[in-house]
Amino acid sequence: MNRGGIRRLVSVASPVSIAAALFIVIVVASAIFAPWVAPASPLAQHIPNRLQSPGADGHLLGTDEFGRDILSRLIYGARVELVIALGATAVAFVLGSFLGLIGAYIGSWVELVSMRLVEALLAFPPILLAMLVVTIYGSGQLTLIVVLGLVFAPAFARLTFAQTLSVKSAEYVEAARAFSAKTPTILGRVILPNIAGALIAQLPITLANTILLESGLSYLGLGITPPTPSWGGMVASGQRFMAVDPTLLIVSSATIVLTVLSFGLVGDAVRDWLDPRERKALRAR
Amino acid sequence: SSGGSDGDGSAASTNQVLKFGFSAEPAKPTTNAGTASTVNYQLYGLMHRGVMMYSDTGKVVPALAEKADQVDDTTYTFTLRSGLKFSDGSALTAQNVKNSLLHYADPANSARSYPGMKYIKSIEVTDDQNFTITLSSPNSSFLEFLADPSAFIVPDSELKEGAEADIGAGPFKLTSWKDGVGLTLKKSNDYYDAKDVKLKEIDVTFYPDATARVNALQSGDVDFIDYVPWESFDQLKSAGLTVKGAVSSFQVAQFNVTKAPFNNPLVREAVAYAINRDNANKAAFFGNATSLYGIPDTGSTGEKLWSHDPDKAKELLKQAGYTNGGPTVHLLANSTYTFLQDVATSLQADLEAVGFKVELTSPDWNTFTEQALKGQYDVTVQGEIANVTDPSAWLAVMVQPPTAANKTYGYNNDALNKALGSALSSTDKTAKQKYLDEAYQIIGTDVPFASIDRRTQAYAYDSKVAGFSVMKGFTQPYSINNLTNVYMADN
Amino acid sequence: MPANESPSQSLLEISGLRISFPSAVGLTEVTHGTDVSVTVGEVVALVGESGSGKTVTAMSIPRLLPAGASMAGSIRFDGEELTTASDERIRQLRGSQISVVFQEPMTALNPVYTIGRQLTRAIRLHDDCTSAEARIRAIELLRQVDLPNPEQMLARFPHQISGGQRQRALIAMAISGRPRLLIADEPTTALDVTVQAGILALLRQLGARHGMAVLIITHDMGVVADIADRVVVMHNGSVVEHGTADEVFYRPTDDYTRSLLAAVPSITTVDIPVIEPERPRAEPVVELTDLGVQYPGGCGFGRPRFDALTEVTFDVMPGEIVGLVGESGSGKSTLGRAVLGLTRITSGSASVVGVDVTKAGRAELRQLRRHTSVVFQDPGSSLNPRATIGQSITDPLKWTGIERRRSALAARAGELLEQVRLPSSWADRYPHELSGGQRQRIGIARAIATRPRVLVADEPTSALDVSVQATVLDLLLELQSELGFSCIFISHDLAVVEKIANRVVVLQAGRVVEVDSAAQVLRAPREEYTRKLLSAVLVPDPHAQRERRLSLTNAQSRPTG
Amino acid sequence: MTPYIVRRLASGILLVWIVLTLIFLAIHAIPGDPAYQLAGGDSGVTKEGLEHIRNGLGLDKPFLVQYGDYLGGVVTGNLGTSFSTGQKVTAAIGSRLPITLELISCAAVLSIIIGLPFGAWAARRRGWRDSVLSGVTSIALAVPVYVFGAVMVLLFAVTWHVLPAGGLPPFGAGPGAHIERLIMPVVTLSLAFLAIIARMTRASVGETLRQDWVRTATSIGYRPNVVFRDHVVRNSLNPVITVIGLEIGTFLGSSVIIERVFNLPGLSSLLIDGVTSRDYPVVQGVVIVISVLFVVINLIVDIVYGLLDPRTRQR
Ligand SMILES: Nc1ncnc2c1ncn2[C@@H]1O[C@H](COP(=O)(O)OP(=O)(O)OP(=O)(O)O)[C@@H](O)[C@H]1O
Ligand SMILES: Nc1ncnc2c1ncn2[C@@H]1O[C@H](COP(=O)(O)OP(=O)(O)OP(=O)(O)O)[C@@H](O)[C@H]1O
Ligand SMILES: [Mg+2]
Ligand SMILES: [Mg+2]
Repeated sequence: MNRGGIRRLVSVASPVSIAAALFIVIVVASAIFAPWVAPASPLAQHIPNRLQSPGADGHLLGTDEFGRDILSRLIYGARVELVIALGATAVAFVLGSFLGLIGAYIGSWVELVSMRLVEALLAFPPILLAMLVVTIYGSGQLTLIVVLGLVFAPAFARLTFAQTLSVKSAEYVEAARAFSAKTPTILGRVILPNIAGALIAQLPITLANTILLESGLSYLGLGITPPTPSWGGMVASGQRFMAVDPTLLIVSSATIVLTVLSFGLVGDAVRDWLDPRERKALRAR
Repeated sequence: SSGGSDGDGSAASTNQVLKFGFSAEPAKPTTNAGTASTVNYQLYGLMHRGVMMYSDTGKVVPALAEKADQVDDTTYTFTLRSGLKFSDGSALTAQNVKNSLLHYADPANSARSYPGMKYIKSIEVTDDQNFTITLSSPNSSFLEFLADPSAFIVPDSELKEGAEADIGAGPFKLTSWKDGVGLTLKKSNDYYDAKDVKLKEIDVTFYPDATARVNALQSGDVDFIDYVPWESFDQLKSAGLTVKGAVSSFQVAQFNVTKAPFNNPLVREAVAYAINRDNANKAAFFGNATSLYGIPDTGSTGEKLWSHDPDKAKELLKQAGYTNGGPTVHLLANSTYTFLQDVATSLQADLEAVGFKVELTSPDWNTFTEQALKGQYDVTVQGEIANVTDPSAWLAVMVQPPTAANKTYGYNNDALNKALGSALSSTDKTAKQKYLDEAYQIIGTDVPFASIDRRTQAYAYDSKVAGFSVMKGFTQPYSINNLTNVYMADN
Repeated sequence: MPANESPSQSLLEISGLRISFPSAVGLTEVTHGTDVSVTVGEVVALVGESGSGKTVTAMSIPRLLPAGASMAGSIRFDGEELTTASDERIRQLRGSQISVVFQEPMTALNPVYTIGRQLTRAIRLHDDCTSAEARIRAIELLRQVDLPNPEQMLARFPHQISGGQRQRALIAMAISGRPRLLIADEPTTALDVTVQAGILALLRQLGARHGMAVLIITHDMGVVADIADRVVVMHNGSVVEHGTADEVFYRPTDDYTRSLLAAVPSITTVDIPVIEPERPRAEPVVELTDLGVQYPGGCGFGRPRFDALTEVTFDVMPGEIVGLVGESGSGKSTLGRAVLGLTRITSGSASVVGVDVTKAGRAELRQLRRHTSVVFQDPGSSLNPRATIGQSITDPLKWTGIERRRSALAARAGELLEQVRLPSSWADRYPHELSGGQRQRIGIARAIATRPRVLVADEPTSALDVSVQATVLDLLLELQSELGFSCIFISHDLAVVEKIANRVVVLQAGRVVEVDSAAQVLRAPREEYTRKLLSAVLVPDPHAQRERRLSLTNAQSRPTG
Repeated sequence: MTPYIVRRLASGILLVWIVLTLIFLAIHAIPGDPAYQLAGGDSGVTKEGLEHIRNGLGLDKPFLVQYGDYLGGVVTGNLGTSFSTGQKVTAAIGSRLPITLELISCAAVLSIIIGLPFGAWAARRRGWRDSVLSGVTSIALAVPVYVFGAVMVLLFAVTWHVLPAGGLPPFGAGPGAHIERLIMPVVTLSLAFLAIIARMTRASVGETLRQDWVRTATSIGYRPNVVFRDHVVRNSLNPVITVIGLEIGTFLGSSVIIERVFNLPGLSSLLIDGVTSRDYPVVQGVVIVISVLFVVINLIVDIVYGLLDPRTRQR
């Protein structure tokens, strides 16, 4: 939408958000190149020296209850986690904001259908929906992406719905209609950019929620099937014996926090950059 | 952590109330559908009594009965204590005993004690105190079945469909039950041994979550908890609390013998040798278990069937025809019981170490059970507990039809069945042992299941609690019977 | 403050004011050391080219410049230096001492509160009174600014009233604190001449009674001639001339001023032979019959519905420009929107380029809109804040499928900007970086981009200084003769209408009171109402205005649409 | 207005029915036979026993008949009886709903009264405050509730003995004890929600701040705080309300875990246990109750929109 957008984005980004972006890049990269980056196999058990504290013989972040190298598991876990979290968030965002947009903009029966659909989804507590689906289809990555996507789509739908309602009557939207813009164009190019703020704010939240729900499922024993590493799963098992050895818990939680934080910061930066006035103000600094 | 009553003679406190954290909410006690959960056992032990019971040392002793004699292989005579009463004050007569036991013997009621009671052919009541039980075939452990806490005696009113069995002849009576929260037991003065029961009241709170349970004990919300999670043993001990337990249930790998590869005994044997039991022990039980290379509580002959010997395992696989790389197998675990899943995870590593390729799935307990029942696995990990001590009785249940989720799928070995059968029915000790050893031999090579380890099941309590002791082996779950000896010491 | 103060005493002294904004190329200065002074009770008109820095100059006084703007120079109010004063001090001055009427009324009101709440709150902020008293005062104020049935207006939300009505609501709010200096930025752009005259009278009156000084920004030389004691002319961010109204009008020294005065269209000076209505015998492109539009009354729930248009009947021939005049709130915008199917038509029928708008579905409407085009009344709110003006101008081309190639679009954008006298380099500025008039020109550029067959222009030149206005009007006429499109031209500036329209429709309270050839209506009006409109037209001649004042002021008491 | 509400309620009922049907299908679809465990699980299930129990539970009837019966029951306010406890489902829910409601509503209130100002504060004076917000909220968002819960218990209950580890005595039996035990669960539960509200507020206030009417309000001379409160925050609430409305679901999710960690017998744990033990009536019952709750909440939320933003009322 903006020429030289990225360059501008960087030009206005604060050091913090750049750092955040870097972190994300690192995580993603290590996820992609896990086999080369990871110091050990994430599955290789060495039970005799389980629960090593960080640094102990070559295990930078220590070992878990099966004596597996935590760092390696984090790196491979990133694969699982990012695919699930990003995938689900994407599904939720696309599906949700679509329903919300058309629901609010077209109104009438479309609103009725889309919004009832959303509410029907909402009426299922996420954890329940997840449990049911996982119990039926097992907790494969794809299953999780779809189900978590479904679980979190309503958030975007309702949000978009509310926002769209208040801008749809704006004169510039009318203008677009008056100049024979197709409804998709109006929704996508006119309304969406103007309500992006709230949606972008919702993104990292959803991202966090997906990771948490995945973790919650692991806690209830329905997460990614072991021994495959997933951050959520690691937190869950770390919590079990936190009193004995908190390393696993701390390390894995910290990873999730940092990731969410980074996505949040980058999200904020993008939002500010999407807003012309902000961008000016930023330049002024 | 070992059993045996601790004899600290500190002075008894004035308020004899024990705050007990149960590891789950028991099902409402009924005489139908005998739920097998430990917490139910604990509740039965406190509320109810049977003809026989396990003493604090784990021996089978008369309970409601004061005398029990075996006349011949299939005939037993009993004399009840005089003036027995149910906790509602009504009298307990031989007739009640007959009705209750026959009720359990009816398969339609699917009582927990059915496997034993089904041997009952008839019961004649001589008078209010005396009665005779005749068995359809000899069963050397019949008295043990009578001692099973679920074989409790109740008023006839409670033998009806859906009736709650909340009136019993036990040391305590149920006074309140808040669903999901807890229940209260008060000392029953109609209990035959009431004078020796010191606790006035037991306040039970349900703590389904292990961590919550442990925390409750540590923070002083409760005095006593059951089913201590293994990762917390040391933590609790170092916090100055008593952790007391005994090895009881044991974990086994069981197979689907109706299809390759495990229809081949050699491959099963390979597994038995591949398992690194010490690892499983560490990983799943934080070392609070003992590695098991055979059949528990069977002395040298039965307990040393296999060893950890990867090379031999590989060798066996070769013999079975897997010359380059072992077969690919589906290892079914369950996610509800973390320790079983952990055992499976460690097992997976062991199998892969000797050349198997393993796909592990781990659905929740119900799904697991269903799949296990249908034999939708190659190998799986289960926890086993016997409700009698006699191997010829409980081994039979484990290795013979009908199929159950905790039995090797489709296994049926006539030679083995015969050996166990004769052992069960033979009253002569040496003969019995001969048949048993024969059975062990068969198991050693035919491997209907591969034992892994035997977990310590522990209780933990604070310094206020005195006089508690734990039963050993398979009787460990009955240890709560011993709360009759417990008293609150004040300090 | 006492009214009998020596009028020579200076109230506001702006000197050497430089205002600059951040831009892609560092800071760009938009005013270059402007000096403006206002004395107590005096009315100073700030006139000049659109984009010359009038608004920013004015806004710098109560420290209301947009974020990022920086300023240098000195602003003395009543002897007190404002540039260095504390925020708290400025806050105290705002509303009670210095208050503002913003250029664009559309967005200036909080959409979630009723007019009533916003007004009464403002009142109670400055003089402590019960809410009941405040309400009475509010009604009084609304009446003063000529709003029809004020009680009802109090209950309306901003989006439920017309542009002119909002503007008056804002004026009411601005004067509610009895300020000593009123900064009025194009306060009458959306007002028809009669109402305008009323507002001006009001301002003058407040000046006389409470010694309120007014710094009025306007492009309407008639207004200047009518109200201003002194005039300051700005051009390209600098003051090029200042003096008393008479000096500036009769003895202008600066070339720009002269060109400005020369460009003023004046209804009296117009002289074209009355071509009698021999109209082209073609199918009418727009055909309205008994058109009626109802708005859901009040807050939607159960309130009486409001008839914005009733039984409107007239048609527009190909190549015809129909001027639509009528007082504020008479339904002009509503009519325009109805024609484009932007407002639900509740009765009657409207057929545009052969499509029956009342029956048309989404698809048909889209088809229709390929041939229609519109300039919205409010330049600000009708531009997508997240799109560069370049995109805003060329998007219609994309949407109608006329042009899709990026390069071509960029080129076209440049062209169009030039055509409306804006630097083509501004294509990737955003709307908020423009002045009111500049935005309005973007609206016009967008409207003509698609070469429509029917153009609805709602007050398209209301914010343009006369010289730019002249350019724009010429541009329209030029294109019109080139493309031969038909146009519904909504304006309250009869002079402009006379200049551009072939026929004129006069609306009053949602009804058509007169339809005829422009010449006919404007020279020999039949309707009393039309006559009044004409008589209220301001002439850019201070002397003439002073004479007409008396006769006009008493004509104001009549309640309007 | 009223017809609007009526319409909404109607569609609400429709919604509940849809949800009910979905859950009925889903719960029956998941593998695992409720009768098996009741028949005694692995230890000695007999065919007869199984048969007996299945027809006791009416599981032997054809699926549609079961559905019909259930629907009939629901209409007459009878949610059936729990398979595992034999307790009336309505009773079970009745005894647990209050706890969950109390937990959630307390948490909601807490997170709103902290989250809103927090977000607004960060949005108003950007800079380092923004970073603080991002940091704090990210932690609150990214750390699972059960970790927070566990850590809290470890500190306050186990180590320092200042608060009890869990449980919740009825309010009647001493408000003190009741509130005391509510503290940790509520705080834990509200953390994530608080973070969400704060972030939403931050985002939407940031947008509103630059609207023209804010300038108008300023020009009238309101104190900055007043301008901020009445013309910025007030206009920013819309998305915040939305998330508040819809996060309730996620709430029920996390309260499951809260209830485990703090051993509170709430609705969520009833639901989850219901699923794990295949206690169909319980699961269905709870879900119905929840969906009804939802209909109400959403109705309220939508009405609040109308009140907050008249432009959304043109429907
Ligand atoms: N959405 C609405 N709801 C209710 N009434 C409305 C709405 N929009 C406009 N009105 C009323 O309809 C009448 C006509 O409005 P319209 O905008 O057409 O007037 P106008 O002729 O354009 O006035 P102006 O010259 O001031 O723009 C006004 O009285 C206004 O109060
Ligand atoms: N926020 C902004 N960022 C950058 N440039 C701006 C901004 N606001 C105004 N300008 C520029 O400053 C100049 C003066 O603007 P101003 O609004 O004072 O013009 P004006 O005299 O009021 O014109 P008009 O009569 O059209 O309102 C214009 O060229 C405009 O492009
Ligand atoms: Mg201006
Ligand atoms: Mg208008």
